[in-house]
Amino acid sequence: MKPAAFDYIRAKSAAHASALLAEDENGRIIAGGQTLMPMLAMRLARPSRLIDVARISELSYIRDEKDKISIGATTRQVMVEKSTLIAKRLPLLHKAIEWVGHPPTRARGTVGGSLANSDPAAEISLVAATLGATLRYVDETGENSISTDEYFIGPMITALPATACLAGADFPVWSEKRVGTGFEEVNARSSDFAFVSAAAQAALDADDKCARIALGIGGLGDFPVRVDIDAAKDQIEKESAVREAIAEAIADIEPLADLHATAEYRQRVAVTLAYRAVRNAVREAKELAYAN
Amino acid sequence: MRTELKINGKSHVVDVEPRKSLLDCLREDLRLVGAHAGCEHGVCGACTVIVDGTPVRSCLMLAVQAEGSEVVTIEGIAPAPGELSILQDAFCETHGMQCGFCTPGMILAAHALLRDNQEPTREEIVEAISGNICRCTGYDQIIEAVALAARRMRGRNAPDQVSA
Amino acid sequence: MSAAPRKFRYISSDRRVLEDRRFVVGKGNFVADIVRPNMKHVALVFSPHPAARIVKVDGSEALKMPGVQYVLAGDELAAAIQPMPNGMPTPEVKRYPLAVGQARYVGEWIAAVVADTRALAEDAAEKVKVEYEPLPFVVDGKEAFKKDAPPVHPAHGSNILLDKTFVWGDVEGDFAASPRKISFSQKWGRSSTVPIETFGVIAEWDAWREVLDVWASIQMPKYADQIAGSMRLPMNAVRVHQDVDVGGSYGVKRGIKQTVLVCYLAKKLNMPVRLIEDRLDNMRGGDAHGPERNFDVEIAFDDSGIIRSMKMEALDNVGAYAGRSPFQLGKPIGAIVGPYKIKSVQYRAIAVTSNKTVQEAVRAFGQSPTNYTIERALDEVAWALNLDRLEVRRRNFIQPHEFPYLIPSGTTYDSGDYPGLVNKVAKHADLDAVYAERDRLRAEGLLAGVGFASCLEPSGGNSAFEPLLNRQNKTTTWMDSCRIAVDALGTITATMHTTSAGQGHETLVATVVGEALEIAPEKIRVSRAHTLDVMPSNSPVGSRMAIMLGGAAFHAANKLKHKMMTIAAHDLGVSLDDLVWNEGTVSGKKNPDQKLTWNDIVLIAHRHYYRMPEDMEPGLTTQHVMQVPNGGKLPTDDDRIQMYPCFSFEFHVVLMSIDPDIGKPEFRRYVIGHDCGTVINPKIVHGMTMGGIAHGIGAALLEEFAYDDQGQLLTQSFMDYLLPSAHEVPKIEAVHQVTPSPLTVFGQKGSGESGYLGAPAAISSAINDALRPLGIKMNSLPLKITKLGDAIAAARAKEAKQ
Amino acid sequence: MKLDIGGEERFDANIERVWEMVNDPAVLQRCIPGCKSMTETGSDQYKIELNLKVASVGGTMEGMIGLSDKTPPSRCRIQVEGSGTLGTGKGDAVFELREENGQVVMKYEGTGDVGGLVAGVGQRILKGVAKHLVGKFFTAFRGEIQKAAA
Repeated sequence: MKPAAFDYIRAKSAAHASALLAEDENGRIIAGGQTLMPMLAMRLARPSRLIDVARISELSYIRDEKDKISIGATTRQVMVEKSTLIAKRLPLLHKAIEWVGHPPTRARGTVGGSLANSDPAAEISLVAATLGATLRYVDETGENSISTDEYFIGPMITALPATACLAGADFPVWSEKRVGTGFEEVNARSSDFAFVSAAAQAALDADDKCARIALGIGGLGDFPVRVDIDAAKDQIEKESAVREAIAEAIADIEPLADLHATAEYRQRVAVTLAYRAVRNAVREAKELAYAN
Repeated sequence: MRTELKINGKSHVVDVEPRKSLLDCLREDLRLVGAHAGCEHGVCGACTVIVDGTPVRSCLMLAVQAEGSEVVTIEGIAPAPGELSILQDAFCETHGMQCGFCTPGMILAAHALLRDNQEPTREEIVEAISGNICRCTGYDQIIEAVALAARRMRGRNAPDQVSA
Repeated sequence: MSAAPRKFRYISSDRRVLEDRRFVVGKGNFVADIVRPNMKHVALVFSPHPAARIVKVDGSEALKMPGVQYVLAGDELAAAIQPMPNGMPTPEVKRYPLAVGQARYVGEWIAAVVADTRALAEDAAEKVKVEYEPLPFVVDGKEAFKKDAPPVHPAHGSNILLDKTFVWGDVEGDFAASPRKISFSQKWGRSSTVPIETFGVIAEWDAWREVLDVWASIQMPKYADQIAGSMRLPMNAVRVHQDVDVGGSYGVKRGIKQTVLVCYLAKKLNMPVRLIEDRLDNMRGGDAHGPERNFDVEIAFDDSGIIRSMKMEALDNVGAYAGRSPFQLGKPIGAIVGPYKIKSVQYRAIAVTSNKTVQEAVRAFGQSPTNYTIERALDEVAWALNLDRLEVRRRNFIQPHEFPYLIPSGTTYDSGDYPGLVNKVAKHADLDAVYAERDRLRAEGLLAGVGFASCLEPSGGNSAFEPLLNRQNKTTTWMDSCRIAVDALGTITATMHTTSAGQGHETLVATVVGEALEIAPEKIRVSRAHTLDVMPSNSPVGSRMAIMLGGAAFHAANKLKHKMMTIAAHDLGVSLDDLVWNEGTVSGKKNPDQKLTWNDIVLIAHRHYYRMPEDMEPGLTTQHVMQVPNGGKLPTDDDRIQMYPCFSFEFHVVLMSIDPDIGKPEFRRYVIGHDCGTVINPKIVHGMTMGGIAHGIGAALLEEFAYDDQGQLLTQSFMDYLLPSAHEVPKIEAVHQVTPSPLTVFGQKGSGESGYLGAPAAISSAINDALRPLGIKMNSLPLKITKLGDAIAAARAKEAKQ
Repeated sequence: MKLDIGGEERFDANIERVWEMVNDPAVLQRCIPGCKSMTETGSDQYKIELNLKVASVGGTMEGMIGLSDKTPPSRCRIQVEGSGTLGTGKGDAVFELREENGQVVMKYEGTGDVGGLVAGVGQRILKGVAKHLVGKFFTAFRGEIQKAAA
């Protein structure tokens, strides 16, 4: 399990990385390498050149920008895990991050790397899709952005242009006062790819009415999806209503199937996990009122 | 590719192919063979080393990527030839191993935990070593070793508690 | 038969394990750590087809690449070596390290490329062109058994390697006389021990000395013999270095095909050649899968739950070649009734080839699947009668006063107190509280169940299953050895004659020798000799080292002690009987002033020959070759045999819960009772027990070499073959009991396997208890989450309809 | 590993034109994802070289593609077989063309069979990737039709 030979170059900036990609269509960006390195070792991936962006320090940051949290592409997952800013302002990502690999892979793995590799079951992608994050990238035309609604297009396949280097992700922060989150995942071992996962964020108004609900499901289809259950918004504490809305919303998704989880399993458990994520998010939002 | 590596506090210059993992570089070019190849795809943790203070998989890192980082391997843990660190000694005390193949990675993972957390709970120990697969022990005596080392390290920092 | 435990000086005391110091600093001597000058590296070309005729192997492109030394295909190799030994009388099932003429499973090695580095060898392996002509294949064991199944080895004529029915006792009579009968089927899935270190081997040929040096990550009886045989070399031209530390084995590190391949290349190229399997090589083509066994069982019992007779059919899908696997159906014969007084047994053992990876010996050598089935039978009887499952076990247990106990298949169990240990476990666990907790979990809306499993660990392994399953094989000798030398300065070196894979053999030998000589074990050096300096050994298989190596060390130490006392008696001019030994000093019983110290005797033996008894050899070296206690006999004509000598006992109680919407099982409580006779080193025994359970948890819930219908192995990496991490193994509470064996020097028995023997059975029992309210039963391992989740969902849907 | 492939595509073109294009090796070469070369070895038999790349995953493959059971302009069978660094692959599909509301409907149905490396380490996403590749083929094919129409 030794990779096929490749050249190696360190990019000085995202623009530099993009220019290097433009030079060679078989170039490939490496950041933390926690997804790419196994693929290199198995020779599933065989780039001609690796363009290392891990050291681009201006891409490593977590910034509070009022209505959004900006996270640089080369920010290590462990920094997100330990960030008090994330814990406070982006609790859904805070909850999800401990499900990403295990401590040693989070030490090297980056937020951008996870988004760029776009595994169907990746937790960071799921949170990005759920909250409708905007991904910023640099390509030949300069700085651009793309919403997660358009970004994910297949298993490990994204709409990112061939010469693009991901620069960061902006996760919207909700302005409502009472916002709760829920994150649920099933896997065989806690560090494995999720069979299915669900992330929910709910905002309640002063009367405990659901003002806003965001729900995302990962591992079910080829990529994580945001699921619209607004139909159940007024009955957010009614299990049957929420389950029904979820089931309807995911009816068109063709579930993945593999030896670890059948399509039926994924479809069925997606509803349960999504419901639980919503329930937990609502519960958490409710508790906030009392705490205030 | 000429690469300068800082391993266990010492600088080394190696000439490696870009495709060479840090693991293979440590083992083949520097003859530091305490990090072991178990799966070479990032699951088993036998290749764990500490890079810039954090345990990482040396099979999931290229040697050329390690330039400029501080790398600590199991060979850098014992205080002197024939002497063991408190943690290493605790592994011996509880027999936190059998075949010894996962042991260096396990000790480095625990080493990093104890540096940040002197009073880890069982759950925290489990989480810290959960990326290191041991096929022999069922983990019980490993967890016991880490807990014992934590107790002893706390004791060392507060000598009045162990004067008895 | 429970003699009071003896008092020991070092045995059973909580001492450190001598090997550990080198491992905690990363100074083990693993095979991949060894570098030989000018060493070359092997990469492998593997078959992507489950069955295909190999039309052509073209290595010309690969050979042109810089750094590439050689490309070897099966035909050349087969012409130069002997086929690898085949334990069964099936001469047409020939096996070579590389496929010859036909590929028989996905992952089978077709060609080997030798290059200056492993990376270059892999580059070149991609350039080896193999032309295949796909052939019909079969992957399922029951399908392979059918008459019209595509034969894996056409020359053999069928896929059947073994199909033998044993009848011990009046099975039909007992069935006829029993008021109740039940039958069930279940399957043990294909998993293995999967050590974290893959198999590796280095070979180097010295053409001038005519010595083939081999360093390998090996745990195998008769390894050097097999190398010599395949390589057509005299055995004294093969030097296997046994001081290589083995990074886990639990049975599978047999590596003979890997070794013969590398030996051939080293000799052919006259260069040191090494093959370290990478994880993909290991999983698909390392030939180290474990049993995959279908069981069909009938049980005859009475209204009180007493089991009178059992019919068991076990069909093992052994993969593409014979390997050691058919014999894994043989060892269970030595404990075919478990710890229960079942009077008669019919056992049909079937081994079939299929287009899957070859099996190797796996921890407990086939006993674990069988125990899973025996314990299921006990649960079924209890459920059929609506009796408590523990009570049914108690009613069927062999009682302490009944030892030595002869079971129908001809093995006598040495000693045991099964009810005693079960009572201790029940008390420790507080069974009422365990059931109350189960009911509380159920009230919470979870599925919850309590599981029980007994298991016997036959230990002290010998090869009795070989002559039983293959009458042409008359091997009954299965010795192990130890040599002890006291040097001229009085320090002690004991030599063992096999490798070690984490079982603490050096500690074992030092402890036993220390005990016998009354000298601290830490002062004794233990060395692992290479095979040109070796005494006979059959390696650490079959939970045998405490019994066999421990026994050999004890006897060698006693011979040493006897020699030293004889020297002292002669020198002091007194009778041997008048002397006592005290920590190496020999003194008069009546007159303590009359004495010789250890160093005095060493001086006499090494330098002062004139003070030695006449005709005594100078120096202080003794040795002992030990035969398996009560082993050494051929099977009787009616297929009865003493399989292994000693029987450890373990009892598991597990409480598990399952979230019915998710299907993921979780441990709530895990208690075991363990009795392996006298414990030599408690730390080692504890570790083996816990590790065995963890391994059993893997087999029960997570691990499977899964194939699809097309014969593709879907779990070639650790991303899909799931080993338990620290998260998946619960805290396990252990209760100990010591029932010494009358057959061994300290009363010790084996301890490497019982955790693995009991855990899968107990987990299955707990899960089936949890699922009972839904009216479903799970009949196969591993019990993966999706399998449980989908079954629960189907049962609930059915319930909702009614 | 078995993969089922199937679906329906609609094109704004006449059926003869679509038929012609499906049978044109030059068009196929441009549409088959990663196809580097396609050399005729016999009647409706071609040797193909692929340089497959899906996101990070990539590898080279060599194989054969053959068209058979032709019923112009409505039915054709395509068989593909190859092997390379990623493993082995085999595909067997039948497509049927019909006209409907002024469009050409192409219905295709077949099975694929993947072996070796990718089956052993990538089974989880294989189906999705296959689907994606089929999608890429039709995107390119649609482009060809538009180009021809223009």
